[in-house]
Amino acid sequence: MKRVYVNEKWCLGCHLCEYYCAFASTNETDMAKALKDKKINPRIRIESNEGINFAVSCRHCEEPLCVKGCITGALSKNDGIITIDRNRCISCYTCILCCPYGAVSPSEDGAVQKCELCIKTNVGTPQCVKGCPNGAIVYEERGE
Amino acid sequence: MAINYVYPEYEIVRNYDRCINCRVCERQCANEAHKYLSDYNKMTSDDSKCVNCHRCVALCPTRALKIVKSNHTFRENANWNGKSINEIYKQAESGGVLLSSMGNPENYPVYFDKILLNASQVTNPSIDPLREPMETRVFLGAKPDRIERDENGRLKNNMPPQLKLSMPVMFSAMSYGSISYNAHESLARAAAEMGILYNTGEGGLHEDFYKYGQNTIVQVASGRFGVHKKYLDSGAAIEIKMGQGAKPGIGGHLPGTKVGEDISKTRMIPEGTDAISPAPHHDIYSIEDLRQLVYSLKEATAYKKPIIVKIAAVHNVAAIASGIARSGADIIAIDGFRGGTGAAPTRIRDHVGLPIELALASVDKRLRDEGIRNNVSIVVAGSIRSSADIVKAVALGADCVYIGTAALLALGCHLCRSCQTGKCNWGIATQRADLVKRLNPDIGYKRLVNLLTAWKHEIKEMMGGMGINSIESLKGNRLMLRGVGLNEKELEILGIKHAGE
Amino acid sequence: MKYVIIGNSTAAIGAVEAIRKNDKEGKIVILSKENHHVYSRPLISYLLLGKTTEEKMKYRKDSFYTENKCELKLNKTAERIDVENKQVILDDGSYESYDKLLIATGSSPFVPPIRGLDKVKNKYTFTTLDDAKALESVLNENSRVLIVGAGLIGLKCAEGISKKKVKITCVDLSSRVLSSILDDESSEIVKKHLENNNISFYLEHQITELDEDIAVLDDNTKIPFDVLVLAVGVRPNVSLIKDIGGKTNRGIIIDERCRTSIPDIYAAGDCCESIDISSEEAKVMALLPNAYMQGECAGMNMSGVDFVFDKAIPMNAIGFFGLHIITAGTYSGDVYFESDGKNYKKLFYSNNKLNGFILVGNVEKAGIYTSLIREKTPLDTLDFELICKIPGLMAFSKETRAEKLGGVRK
Amino acid sequence: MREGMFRNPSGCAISGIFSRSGKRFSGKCIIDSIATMRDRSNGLGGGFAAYGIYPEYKEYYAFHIFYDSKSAKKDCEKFLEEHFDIINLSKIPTQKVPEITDEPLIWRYFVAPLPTKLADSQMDEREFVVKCVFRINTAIDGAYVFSSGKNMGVFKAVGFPEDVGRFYRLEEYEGYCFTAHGRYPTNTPGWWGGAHPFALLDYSVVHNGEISSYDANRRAIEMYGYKCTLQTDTEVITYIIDYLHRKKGLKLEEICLVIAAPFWTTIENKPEEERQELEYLRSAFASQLITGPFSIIVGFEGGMMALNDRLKLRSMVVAEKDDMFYVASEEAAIRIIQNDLDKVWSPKGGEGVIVTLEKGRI
Repeated sequence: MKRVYVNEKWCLGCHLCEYYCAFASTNETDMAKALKDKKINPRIRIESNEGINFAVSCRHCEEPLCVKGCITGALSKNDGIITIDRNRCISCYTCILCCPYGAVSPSEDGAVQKCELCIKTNVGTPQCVKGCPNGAIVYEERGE
Repeated sequence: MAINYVYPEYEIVRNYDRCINCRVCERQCANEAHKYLSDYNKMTSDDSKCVNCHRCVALCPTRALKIVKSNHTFRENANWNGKSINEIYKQAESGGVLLSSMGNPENYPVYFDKILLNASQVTNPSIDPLREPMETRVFLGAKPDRIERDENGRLKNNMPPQLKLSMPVMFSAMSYGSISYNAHESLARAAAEMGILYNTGEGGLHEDFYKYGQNTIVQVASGRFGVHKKYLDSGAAIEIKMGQGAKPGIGGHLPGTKVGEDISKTRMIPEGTDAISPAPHHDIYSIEDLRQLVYSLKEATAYKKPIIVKIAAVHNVAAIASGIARSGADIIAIDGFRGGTGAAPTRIRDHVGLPIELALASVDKRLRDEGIRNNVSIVVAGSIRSSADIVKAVALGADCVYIGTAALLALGCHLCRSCQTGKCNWGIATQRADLVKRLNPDIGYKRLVNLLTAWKHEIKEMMGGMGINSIESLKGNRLMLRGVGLNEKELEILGIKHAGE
Repeated sequence: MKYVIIGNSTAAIGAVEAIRKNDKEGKIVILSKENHHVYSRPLISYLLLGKTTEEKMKYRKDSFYTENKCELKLNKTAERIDVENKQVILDDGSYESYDKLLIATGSSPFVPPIRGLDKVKNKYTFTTLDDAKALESVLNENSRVLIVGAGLIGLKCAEGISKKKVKITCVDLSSRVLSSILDDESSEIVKKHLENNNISFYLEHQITELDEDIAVLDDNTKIPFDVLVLAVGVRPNVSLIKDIGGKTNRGIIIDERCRTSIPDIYAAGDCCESIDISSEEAKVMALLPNAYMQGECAGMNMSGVDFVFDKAIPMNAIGFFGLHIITAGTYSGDVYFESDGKNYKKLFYSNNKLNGFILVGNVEKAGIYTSLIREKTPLDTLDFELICKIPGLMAFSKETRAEKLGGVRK
Repeated sequence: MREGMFRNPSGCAISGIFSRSGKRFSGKCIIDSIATMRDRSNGLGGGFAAYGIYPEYKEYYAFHIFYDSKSAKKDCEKFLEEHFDIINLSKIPTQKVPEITDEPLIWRYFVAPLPTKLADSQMDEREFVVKCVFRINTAIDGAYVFSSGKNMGVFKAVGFPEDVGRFYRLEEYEGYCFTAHGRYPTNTPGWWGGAHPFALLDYSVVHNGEISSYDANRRAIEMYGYKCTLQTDTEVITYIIDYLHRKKGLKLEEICLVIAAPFWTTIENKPEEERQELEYLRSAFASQLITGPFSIIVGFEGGMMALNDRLKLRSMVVAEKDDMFYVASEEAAIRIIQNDLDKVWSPKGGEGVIVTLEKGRI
């Protein structure tokens, strides 16, 4: 299935993916309106260190430990995409304890958040990919 | 601290209603023109550091930025314009030669823009490239002066070595050093995909790119950087660089700061040392010396590769070309005074040389008058900006064109003309690893392929309009051209009629 | 093929989902002594707290049993197993025959023998939905609640009922709260935080005698109360296996395929004990993620697919009044430590491996540490100094990252 | 305005008749043939080339010359005497035809180069003759050699071709091959020299079309000593054929592959040896490729060739009856003189059809 792949060779550490991610989740149409004076809390995160940069977001694992560990059943995997039912999540953070990529993070509103490939947003396709100026994040079929 | 006489040329205009402090402008500006003030939670800019390369403008996700020319002026003076005054301030400050990059930006006539193309009406049909074959393939190289037959009367293949191109365009010489590894990879891969050639320039050839040899022209310049047997063998053709349109009569200078490990290996010079190409080849002080170099290179490569001699368009270019056509060279490359460069003394760039249109017309005519046009192919360079320029150049008599600046633009260059600083924000004219990676060859080569594909379509459309279905029939076909607003002399040199004639 | 599962909680669900991956047709019967659709036990405290509802507590949606073709039998307690005839005998005398049997009976709260306990009218345990409901029903404003046990269950209960403006006192024999998962300093941070939320503690004390509404401690302190909650721990329900001579210890002993010592009988979840790979010791690890993964493992093997689960480690993600705690593994070996009084981080490592960690406060990316333990990642293959400070993929090698993020096969 | 002072695009009719056996026949039928295509001409030019018509002088070059004036005739004959041995000279017999006006002086000379002059020139005989023809046509004002081959002649004028034929009394000539041209120029030239066929030595060309490669071809061919004084396609095509055939030694079949070369896509699918040969011809003689519409009939000593441009943008039909071979812009122009044909077909673009005398030459 189509997945998001990251190639750090081309990551410039510009953090645009984070802003496009945050923008997408607001479902606004204008980024300035959506993010002006806001501290963003994106589902994709850049790790930077001594000239190396790369973005990390949910890998949508074959054997998702977060889903198996979830105590409420809020996390589930459908059609290869791991999504969270925010209204069932009670922020116990068992998923944060389990995720080997650190791709699940707390959010303001009492539920955890993670990359859901933008399927719940108005745009519907991964915006971090669209926002990457250098092809460091791609969304493609590689035939597992 | 001394007074700074030079006022910033550009102003960075930020729309604070749209700025979301994402700081991408700050992170992407190698000149550090942008800064985040954490205690004010606000971005700020320093106009004096801006070179107007548009990197920040292009990446700003909310379109909050624009760069405008400062309207700060000196008192009106038709003679002493702001540019002249500022240059004097700079030199009075530095005591140094003014340096600039890319091609001559001054307001000299652009003859391509004063030439119009013909199209068929009634008496013969225009040809629709979507329905009929339309051929743009060209072969570069000397043509045989006589045919030979074997005992059964079959034609012998006595054709001298040729370059086969899918369209009359090649990427002109840009050295690894003056441009980045990723820029070179983009050019090489695009050339391979399009069935054309790119040119190593004088910086040698990185081992990773030997595999593109069939699409590579290896250059031999006065510095002889990176020239060795394997290098000569690896290319499809060899170019002797005698001159460059942007700086006729001047050598090259790659500052040591750009000579990192890879470059030093490729150029075969110590890391960190300046790479200086002498103004002349010190083994070529005359035409017969050139002939010797041509033939020694042919000997070295078993007469299997065409030899290109590249010269800058200067006043007696026709005579020089005619000499070269008799020197054993297979191809002559002529570089007009608008040709680009990684760095040149401003005065040379802006005041020396000839427009390529005139140089081409006079060379083509001279070689025909002397009956030696078939000894060589002619490649022209020095600001080919569009497919129309190509069609006009071919109709004036060129076999092919070199594009440099146009290719760099496709890769993202914004002609800020600051290559000499080595801080190219687009990852092209730089060797700083963090900047080089900004040019992803997967993206870069595709953009080049797109550009050439588009141009090829346009060339076919224009040819079809003229009722020509093969590029050979366009070459030197000056009846397809008419001048507008040109005087008798210019028309005579271009060998074309005025519009309406 | 007929599968019988005794128990209707996490392990059972893991087993069903695994079985249905391999066997779409086989009959599955689930026996539950409770009377509920499968729910998440850890949520009972959140229910009292009002953070969830009975509806939302359902661990799987209502259609789960029908979609997975399971026959759910509620209010049925398994009395014993007839190994010869491969039958489970139920308390109503009926029986359920099986080809493959899964014991997922979980655990039961341990009720300590305290003098005078029988005099106490309002006494409760806190592990099931019914417990929670019963407890809630007797609570009213300014009722005084005495909780015996300052472990996970006791404190979760305390948080759960805190909303009801009740007065909560907590007694524990241990000198620390959450003694099973925290060390002294971290435990102190948590205790302070709980006290700031009006929970008072009597640590290093035990109740010597109880009366109807008063508890006497070993130092003769008298604590009056209206409601008593017993949360001193749980015991795995092992009897079904023990009675038929199956190997048990504190819990049912299973191998890495979740097989008991008796053919065609498997066990999973809180009722069994398995190897903690962070200490190489057999332990009862009554944790929901382990329960699910053991159930899954059992289900795979029951439905004929060889499957191994050998990555069990103790681990906990828990929070009280907004303070988050994540811990995993065993606390032995050299120590990396950092704390700013509010956030607390301690890593334990030896022999080139991470053994365990304690995080209080900032718990972001804790899973990266967990994976180091679970995968026994050799620490010399990564930038350990960096990963101690900042959990992240940066500390791994370029190649590993290319594999993890870039989908590059090794 | 004279031909040569401007480009003059034309539509045209062409026709050709050839007897493989060499049996000579009257010029009447070629007049009948071209006359049927009257509406493809507009009365501003017509002409014929006839082969095998001077058997008694077949060893001598037959110069047909237009003179504007007596003085031009004097200068030209002076030049001829200096370079040639003139065996015979006479006015070309004509008859008054009302449609044909403003006739110049039209003279015919049978000549052989003076051995001494030829030796001094260090050229082969034919090259010497060509150079002399160019000299006359460019240097002697008012004199124009419009036919210069052996045992052949060109007859042309301003007017409809059938009138031109009657004017020259063509029915009185007998030859083994005739070609004809009726012209439809978009301008109005008053000069007879501009009419077609265009000829050099025994090569004559009649052409229908307007080639888009003209200036590319012209500037290329002028490198080799040719002067395109008329600026007509026919002129440049004739020079190209002369250059490739006489100077470069290409066979006529090969010449077709150069001037109407197959497309690269076609070439790529040929067997290796053929592919190489085709690629060689195309790249070695790239500037001789002719694009744009044309159909031509090339006459030469002992043969005739018909060829269409590579896209066949002009009509052309060929036919056979016994030893006779016919070419014309329209089938009707063949049927009018021979309705009972063995074979009629329309050659593909770039497919040259070449016929020669069975005996090679007369």
